[in-house]
Amino acid sequence: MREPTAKNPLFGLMAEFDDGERLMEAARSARDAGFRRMDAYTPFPIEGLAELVGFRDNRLPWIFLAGGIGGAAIGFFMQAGISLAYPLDVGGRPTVAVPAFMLITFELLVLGAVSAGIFGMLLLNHLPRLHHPVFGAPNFALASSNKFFLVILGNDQKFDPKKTRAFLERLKPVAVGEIARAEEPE
Amino acid sequence: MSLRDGHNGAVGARIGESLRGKSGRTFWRSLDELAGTEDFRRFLEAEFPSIAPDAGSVNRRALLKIMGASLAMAGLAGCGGETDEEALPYVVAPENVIPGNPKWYATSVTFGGYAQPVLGKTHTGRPVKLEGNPDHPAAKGATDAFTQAALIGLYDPDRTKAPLHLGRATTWSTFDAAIREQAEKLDGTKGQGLRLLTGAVSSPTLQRQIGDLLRRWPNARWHAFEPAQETTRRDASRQVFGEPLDWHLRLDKAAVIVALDDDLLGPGPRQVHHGRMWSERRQAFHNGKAACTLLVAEPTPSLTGTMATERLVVPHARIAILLAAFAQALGLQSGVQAPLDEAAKAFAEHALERCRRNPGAALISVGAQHAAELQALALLVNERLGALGNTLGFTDPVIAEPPDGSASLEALVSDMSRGQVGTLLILDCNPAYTAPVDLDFADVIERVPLRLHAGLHHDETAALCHWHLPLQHDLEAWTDARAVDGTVGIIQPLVRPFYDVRSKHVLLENIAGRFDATDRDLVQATWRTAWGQDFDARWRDTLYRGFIPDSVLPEKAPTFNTNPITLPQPPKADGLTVLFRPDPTIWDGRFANNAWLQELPKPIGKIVWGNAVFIAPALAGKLEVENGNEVRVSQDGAAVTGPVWIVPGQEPDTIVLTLGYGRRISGEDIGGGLLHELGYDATPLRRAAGPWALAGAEIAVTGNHQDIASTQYHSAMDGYDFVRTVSAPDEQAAEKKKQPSFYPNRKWDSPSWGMSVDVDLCIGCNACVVACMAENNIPVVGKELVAMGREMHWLRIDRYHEGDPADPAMYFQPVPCMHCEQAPCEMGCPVNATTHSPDGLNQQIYNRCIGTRTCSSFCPYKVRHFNWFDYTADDPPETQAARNPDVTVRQRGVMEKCTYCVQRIREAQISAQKDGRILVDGDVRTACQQACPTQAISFGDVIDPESAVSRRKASPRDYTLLEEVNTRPRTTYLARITESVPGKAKS
Amino acid sequence: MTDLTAHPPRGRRYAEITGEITRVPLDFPQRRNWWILFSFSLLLLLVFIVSAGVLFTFGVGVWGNNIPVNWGIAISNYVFFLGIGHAGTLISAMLLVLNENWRNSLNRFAEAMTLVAVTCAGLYPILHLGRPWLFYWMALYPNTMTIQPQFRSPLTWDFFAVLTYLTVSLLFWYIGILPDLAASRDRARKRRWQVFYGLISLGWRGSAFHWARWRTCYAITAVIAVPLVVSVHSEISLLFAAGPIPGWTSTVFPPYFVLGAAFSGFAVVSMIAVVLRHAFGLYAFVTDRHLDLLAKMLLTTGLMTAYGYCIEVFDALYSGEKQDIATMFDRLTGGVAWSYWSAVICNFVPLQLLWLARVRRNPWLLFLISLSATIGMWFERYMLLVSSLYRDYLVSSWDSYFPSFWEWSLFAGMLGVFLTPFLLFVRFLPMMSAFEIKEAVFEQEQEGEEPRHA
Amino acid sequence: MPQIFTASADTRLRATALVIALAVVGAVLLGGGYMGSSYATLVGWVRHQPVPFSHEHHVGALGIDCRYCHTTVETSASAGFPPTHVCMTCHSQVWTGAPMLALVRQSLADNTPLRWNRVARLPDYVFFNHSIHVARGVPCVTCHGRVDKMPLMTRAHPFQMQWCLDCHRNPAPHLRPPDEITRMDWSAWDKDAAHKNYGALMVKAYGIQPSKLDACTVCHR
Repeated sequence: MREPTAKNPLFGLMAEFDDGERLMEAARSARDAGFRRMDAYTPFPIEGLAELVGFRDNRLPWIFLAGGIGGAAIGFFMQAGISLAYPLDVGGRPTVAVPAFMLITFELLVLGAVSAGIFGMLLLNHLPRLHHPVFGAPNFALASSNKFFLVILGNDQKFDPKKTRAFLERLKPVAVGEIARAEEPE
Repeated sequence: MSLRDGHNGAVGARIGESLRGKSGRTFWRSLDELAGTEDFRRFLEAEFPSIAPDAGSVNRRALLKIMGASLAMAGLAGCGGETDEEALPYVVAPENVIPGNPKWYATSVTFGGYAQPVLGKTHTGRPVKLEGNPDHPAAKGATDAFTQAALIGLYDPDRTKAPLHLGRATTWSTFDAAIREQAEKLDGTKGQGLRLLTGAVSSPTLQRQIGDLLRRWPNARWHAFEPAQETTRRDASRQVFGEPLDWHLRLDKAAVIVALDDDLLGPGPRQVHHGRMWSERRQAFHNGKAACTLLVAEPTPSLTGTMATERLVVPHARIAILLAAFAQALGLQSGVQAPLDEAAKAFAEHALERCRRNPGAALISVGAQHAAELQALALLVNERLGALGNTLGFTDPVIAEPPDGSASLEALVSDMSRGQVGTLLILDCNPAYTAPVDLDFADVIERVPLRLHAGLHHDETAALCHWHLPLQHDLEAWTDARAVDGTVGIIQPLVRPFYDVRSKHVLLENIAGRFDATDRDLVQATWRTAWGQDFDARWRDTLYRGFIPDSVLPEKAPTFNTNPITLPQPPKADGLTVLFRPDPTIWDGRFANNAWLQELPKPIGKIVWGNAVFIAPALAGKLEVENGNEVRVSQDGAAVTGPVWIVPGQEPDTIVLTLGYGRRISGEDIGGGLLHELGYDATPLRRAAGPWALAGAEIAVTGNHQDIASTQYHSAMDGYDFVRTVSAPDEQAAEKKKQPSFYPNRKWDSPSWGMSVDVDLCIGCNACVVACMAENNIPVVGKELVAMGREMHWLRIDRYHEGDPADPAMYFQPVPCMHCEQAPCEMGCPVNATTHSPDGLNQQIYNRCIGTRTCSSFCPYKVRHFNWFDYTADDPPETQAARNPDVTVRQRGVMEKCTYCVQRIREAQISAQKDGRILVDGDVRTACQQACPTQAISFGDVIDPESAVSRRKASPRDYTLLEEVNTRPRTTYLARITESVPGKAKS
Repeated sequence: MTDLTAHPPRGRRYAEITGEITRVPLDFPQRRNWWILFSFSLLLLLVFIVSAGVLFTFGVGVWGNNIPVNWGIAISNYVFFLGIGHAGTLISAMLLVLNENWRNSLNRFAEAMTLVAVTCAGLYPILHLGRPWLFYWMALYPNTMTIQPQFRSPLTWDFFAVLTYLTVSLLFWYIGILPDLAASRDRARKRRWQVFYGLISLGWRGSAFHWARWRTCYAITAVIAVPLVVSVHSEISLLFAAGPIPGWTSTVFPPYFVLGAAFSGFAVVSMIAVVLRHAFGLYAFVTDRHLDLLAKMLLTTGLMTAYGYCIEVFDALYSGEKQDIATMFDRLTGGVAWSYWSAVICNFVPLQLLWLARVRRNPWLLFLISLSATIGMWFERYMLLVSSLYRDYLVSSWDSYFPSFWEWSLFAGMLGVFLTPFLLFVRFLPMMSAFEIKEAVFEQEQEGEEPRHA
Repeated sequence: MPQIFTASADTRLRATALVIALAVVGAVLLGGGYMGSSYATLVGWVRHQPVPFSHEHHVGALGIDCRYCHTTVETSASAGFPPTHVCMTCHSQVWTGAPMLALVRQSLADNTPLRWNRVARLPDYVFFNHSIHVARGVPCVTCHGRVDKMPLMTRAHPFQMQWCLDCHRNPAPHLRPPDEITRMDWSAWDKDAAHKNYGALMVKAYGIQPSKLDACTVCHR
């Protein structure tokens, strides 16, 4: 999902809730109202919320798989290749001792999968991102503690500062506020 | 301090080749000219700064390193990487010295007066290894441990480097002045009061000089004292034949040998000769060509007893009774009547029955430490058995007989005590320490106005003398000596002295007031008279061979005077009997400062760096003591205190003490004060009458504990089959079947190396162990580390006993690296530091090793050794100079082990390729194989079915150590042959 | 204080949970005691540095090792620490996969403990090398010798296993702590703390998109981590089992080692849990119920380990190999039997108390039992290593082994290496997973209501 | 609530990360590069010598055979350094007074060896044998380079295991007729089509088995 850039007048409108279910309902009705570009901020993962705000991405498991396969391949062929490059007789064992090589192959499989997956996750999430418009929003500090936020982004087709605000207020949030647009790095 | 230093040895190549490759002429000439030329001396000084008395300022290690570099000798700096180095070429290259290529010289070293023939290998003037001389009739290429270790004796940093007068360093010129006027005085009195005390003398030149001296000064007198000598046999032959004769036991001709407390194969000057003869007989027996039985009756286990077909444990005193029984059975009277117990009777019967079955091929010998009467009776018994001329021969004494015969030292002592001795020159012997206590040598010598001591070390006797005059080591001297069989060996220097020392021949001349002659002149003089005109040719030939061919003393067929022998009545066996033995590795103490021998495990007990009070398990049980508990052995007042070591197979009422330890040497002298910390001194219990046995002794536990360092704490075989036994040479020791394996079956192409060790021939003499140390730069680690289990010997000789500890079966088993084809160690190493070579070697690459020690953990044979500390960096330059340049000196933190002397293999291959030969069997001989007196070790190409090793491995006695581990070792063993002895239970 | 996790009172504010947990690093309650403990661990660290210095200067010879016992405490401790290091990932990953919510109060510090333990373990093999400055030869790198590591060697396997395990545990722990770092950032008042947490939380802002990916990632990693844990200690066991030495070369070693590892790991986790909850009054999160569950885990793994002991004996007897049987009997009666029986007693005797619910819920009894189990497992590692080496095949090469002062001092120092980073973690990072606890609360609340339809 | 970080913080963070990454990569490349560089291999580095001896002059210009000075190259593991005496065989006739040779004359006069600084040397744990290489026809130039073009002696090749192994694993291209072993310029010989298979043939003739030539104990003992 593409977030509003500095060109958009507003980053978006933010509605604050103090309960997870409320947020879910709000997200659902926003979705029904035809909003497509929105985001929600919660202190902990909430089942199904992401899909409501338009999360469609399932690349991550594949990244894990790729990492795993890559790691395993590197692991095995590294061992085989090196043993063949300077074939030394080690205790009469075969030069390419497949059973013996499996252990390191497995280790590198795990290493490849996990590091690929985790760094992939951070990348897809555009992290690290120290500065973000929402950080400027009032009460957002509580987003990690006990507040739940729904944001309708400024680059949504249906976005209109007044109408959208009205819409949000209809969802009985604790408060609704504007999020200033992202500032240019000076 | 020399004893703690790692002493490192040197490599040898194929001897026959290297000798025959060159003409005798270039041989000695090159060295001669080298030795003579002044620039060679300087060159040496550049190499051995230690030769210059004022060399303290020079950085010895640096210089030595430079030398190493300039002469392209790798290995001095261990595993260090590339460092900037200088190269110092010669100024004028000495003839025939090729840097990087060794030169070989045939010579000898002396031991107990006898010549031990060797080929000395030198690298650019540094002797680096001694090997047996294959052409010598007595040794036939073998050596013993003492001979192998003589090399490091040469480089001993504790040798006296310059004359001492009243304990202060002085110069030879002052000595010359003093002795000159002394000589004039003596001329006046025809040598009144001059006494010469030597060790055993076989040197024709020395005998000639002594003769001259006594002719010139009739009132002078010569005495000789050698702590362990066969004087009793000489006295016996004087008694029986009317003339002193040497006995020569022909073990190769004996189908039956009955050794009554006689360690024929044990340590001593005769070990190599005897071992070689016995093994020839034994190998004939293996091939079904001859009988070879060895029956031994002894109070304490000896090497001979270990190899015995049948062994009887009998107290010292009853040897006489046993012999008397033999005599009686052969119709000889001995005046001794005493009943034999069951075992003894059985033994005597077997023995006699066997002797009778082999007329003319039987031999009975009684240990030389037993009284002359027993020896005499033994002569008669042998005569009855038809041994004389067959298995027992006689010649005139090889060791010159001093005027007072066996009582020579006693005579000197009594004269000294009566103040009849004015000048005493002690030549290369140490009576102040080795003489029996009741002679009070140390006290009476004080009554001699002028006392001179000449020797290699400032020892107990030197400390009592006004003058201490440093002697040359045999390897840097011109002299001569006879081997045990009488063959004369000319001893030529491998290197000229690098300390300020003199030859004993020159010294004897000096005593007579002559100062011009060199040692070489003196030796040549002897032979010039002997050989007349063809001197030059024969001299050259002799130097080339190292000995004078056919110079054995003529065989004698003496006639018996038939007066009957009456044995002394054996003492009532009350209390315990103490037996004294020379130490098996440092002898009477003369090798005390030889670190290789100090760290060499005693064949029985495997203890190092000290001696112990050896007692039987039964006695230990009675005293409730364990190894290391301190006991006090005493007899009327005199006492010896030492730690106990329990010896299975020893007679319960027998205590064995060994000589050579508990030295009374101060810190400034040899050993830097370490020597007197080691072991106890047995002398207080030794009496001039019967110096080898003491009856009626008591033993008491002190309650203290002393640490004994041993390399093997458990010797009970516990029902395992490490040493396998068969009852006949052609009996199968292990069923031959291909063992299954997960791993690919590899094809080996020739050459592919392997070893076969015959435990039926190994007499546990340790020669191989020292040879290995010398060859492979194996460091010495000292008593503490050995006690921790950190000894470095690549080749160890395991000793096992089996069955009843009171009278067990005993075995020796040399254990080098097995070079397993499916080696666990190789699989364990994470960095490829140990892998398998295409020719079947288990390679250990020191510079790749990072010291995980996994290889050693996985090694079922535990033949790998680890450099826990840096053992080599702080060696004094002398010991560094003794190192083998062809073997890497290992750094701290790396694993090392037997390599099958890979440096010899590669050297052989390279020279074979250079002269376009193919490698033939015998081209490569490992150091251990080369040294072995009994040919127990065979090495070669296991693919070639005709090679000696393949033929051995084809024997039905061939078996694999720890076959069940399935590591496919290349080192295999031939089983011990034990004839089932009636009435003796084998476990 | 009541249990926040099991039966949260309805409407309980998540804020309190976050507050309770982030309070600890932000305004640290135990400053004095922490400093005392920390300076003590710094002292141990100094001991470590000195011992290592002596070791590197003079060589491994300063230890008591010899031939045949050329491995000693160093390697047995390597196994010991690695064993401890297994609990964290095991608890965290396995219980996550099993969806056991009670893990949430434990996994964070358990994983932290894992990290430091594995670091200690990883140091030992390097320290014990004869030429430690060449340790990098165990790794793969282009060099002018054209020689590389030997991949059939258990040591090389270990090298890769430990490296992988350390990396994976670290990443797993880090993404786990990320949201709570963000929480700390948001609650921090002082600028420097805001920056500190701001940086290490990578700007996490709890977007639904982030959570979605985060969940997938965390779950998959957990699933992979479980077999990893098993594989790692199996490979450690091969360091012994792959060799031909009697008492080592046995197929039960891998499972035997893994179970032992889990056992010792749970023991250490229980100890830490008891101490932390007492020190910071976290009774609300580490409740008696948690102790009870931990104790049950301890009991289970302990009994499995005991089974391993029995199988070991049986294995030796069943093999019929003279040498194996001899080694087995020597373990029970021989020179190092003391270590065998200490292991048996410390491991299994106090453990039986855990059959009683009262004992399981008594923190300090649990602490003592865990302590004894930890010590017992140390003895076991020592016994397994030494008893096989000091008497192997050839009677002639038998010898004995006495650890030297420098081995013990290095061990003491290693505890410093263990404590110091762990104390820093306790001081500066949220030691429990606040957001997962909140998630659990939320889910339980949801279950309380009838499902809605869109 | 106010932002903790300014908008540019991310840029800076990424920049830092990038720099660190580059630094790591750079360090690796640098390390690898160093081992290959002449700093590590000492290739082409002139070392100070007591007497500025010019191989270019003696070998190139005067055409003195290598073995005239390095006498033991065919018989011994080490090629050997010429004794001062050898230098003086000529220089007692020519350049007798040259100040450049003062040290040489002095060396002979007071019998002290010249101290050359070694250019071509191997670590102590490498056992290289000149004689067998020469006997098999590996010419001097293969390892020592065109000494006839070296006014002052420098190392021509990196004496690293890799480099030794290259030849041990494939000796054929390096073999030449042993009787011309000291020849410096082989380009003409190589051009000759008749010599195309020389190496391969000699490998057969000598029975050289490259598969066995890279066994560890061939060089390390």
